[in-house]
Amino acid sequence: MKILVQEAAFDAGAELNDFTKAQSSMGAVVSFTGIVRDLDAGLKQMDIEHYPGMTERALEKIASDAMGRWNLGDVLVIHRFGALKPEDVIMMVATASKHRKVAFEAADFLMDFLKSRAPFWKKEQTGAAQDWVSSKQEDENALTRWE
Amino acid sequence: MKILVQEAAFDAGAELNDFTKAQSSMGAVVSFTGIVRDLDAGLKQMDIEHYPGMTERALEKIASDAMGRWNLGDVLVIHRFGALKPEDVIMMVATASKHRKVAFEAADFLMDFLKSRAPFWKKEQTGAAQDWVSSKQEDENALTRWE
Amino acid sequence: MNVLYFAWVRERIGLPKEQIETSAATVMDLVEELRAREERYALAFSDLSALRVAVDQDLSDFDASLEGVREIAFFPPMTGG
Amino acid sequence: MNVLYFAWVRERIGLPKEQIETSAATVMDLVEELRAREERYALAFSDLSALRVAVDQDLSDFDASLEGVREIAFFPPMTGG
Repeated sequence: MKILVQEAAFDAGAELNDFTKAQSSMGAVVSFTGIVRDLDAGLKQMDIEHYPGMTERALEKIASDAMGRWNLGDVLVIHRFGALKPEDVIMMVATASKHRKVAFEAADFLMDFLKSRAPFWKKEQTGAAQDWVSSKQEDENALTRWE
Repeated sequence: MKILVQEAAFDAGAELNDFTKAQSSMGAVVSFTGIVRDLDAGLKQMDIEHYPGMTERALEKIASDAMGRWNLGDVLVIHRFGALKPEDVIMMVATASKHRKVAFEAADFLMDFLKSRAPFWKKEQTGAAQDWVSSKQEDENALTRWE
Repeated sequence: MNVLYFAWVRERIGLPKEQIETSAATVMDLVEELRAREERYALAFSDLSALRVAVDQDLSDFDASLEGVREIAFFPPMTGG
Repeated sequence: MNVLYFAWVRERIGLPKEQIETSAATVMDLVEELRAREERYALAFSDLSALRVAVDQDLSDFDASLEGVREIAFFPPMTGG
């Protein structure tokens, strides 16, 4: 399990390669990469606030829950905070398993919990306006799939 | 849509980065990487045979079907043929979408069809023995999810 | 007790963190105390359905006990990923 | 007509490709013709449930017509990915 919470940019491709190379008996690797999406109004900056300490705890719990629930070779979670620009990579997760279904399901699970159970908050700056990104009811509802 | 059928090794991380960089309005990228799994008996080599011409047609159809079914920014499919060693990367797919659920679902769809509708055949060499990998009924069944 | 605020809760209250001496028994008791203090607290805590609370860095409920608790944090629903 | 064989079908028949002059109307007719030819064909085509067929590079059925067809391929179920 590798979990990183950092301000610095990271190379998602290099992380995927490292993660993949560390596998020998796992045939399937799934990754999810989240990117700062540009907005119609023109996004100047996305600020990501987090709760140092709790963030690491929450991510470790989510990753451990995934490892306990499925037979996974490994789990990777990287999430940035601070000031990001459009097209910057915000975060990534990766899962490795013997079976593709399991790798997909576990990555999907990680993302669902990361979305609404890890203490990150996004604020979008478009010109003069600044708005905190609202949580979506569908993201909260998504968690019920895993009960 | 980028579809490559090739004997040469490829850099999955670099491909993921290129694919991700090309997105600006899509916030979610999902990738699947298939790796040659080592076997208990010790895998010496995996030979992947394919049907040149039909392979490209089949992959293009699968990728187009995914693009038609979901709102995707792009789709990437790379599949190798020839002689591979344990831990070699066999293939990858990637999908980009505004929404993570769509990116996951489309990648899952691509993998299900690639598994049983693209003309590739795997043969495993373990010491003296050589065996064609059998198709699994569960892989055929998986396709019914998308009907 | 350390009380932390994040995102728009932090902005409304105007500070990220403060030390509070309290004898509140539950999170809700502490919220009532804060609400009574000043307008900016009343505003920040006006709609609890829009708020989440973490007790010693674990997501918790407003009826949770504060016994032995060292750190409590208030924030809007999370938007990671 | 070009007839192609892949994987263990190719190995049993002993060649990857051959040109066949046939008046077979359907894939099944062609299979019967090949079965009657030699033991190795009879063996390769003994269990059709273990075989797949592509007609002009599209996955097809054993009752498909061969009219105007230039290429036909026989192989086991695919194992890509």
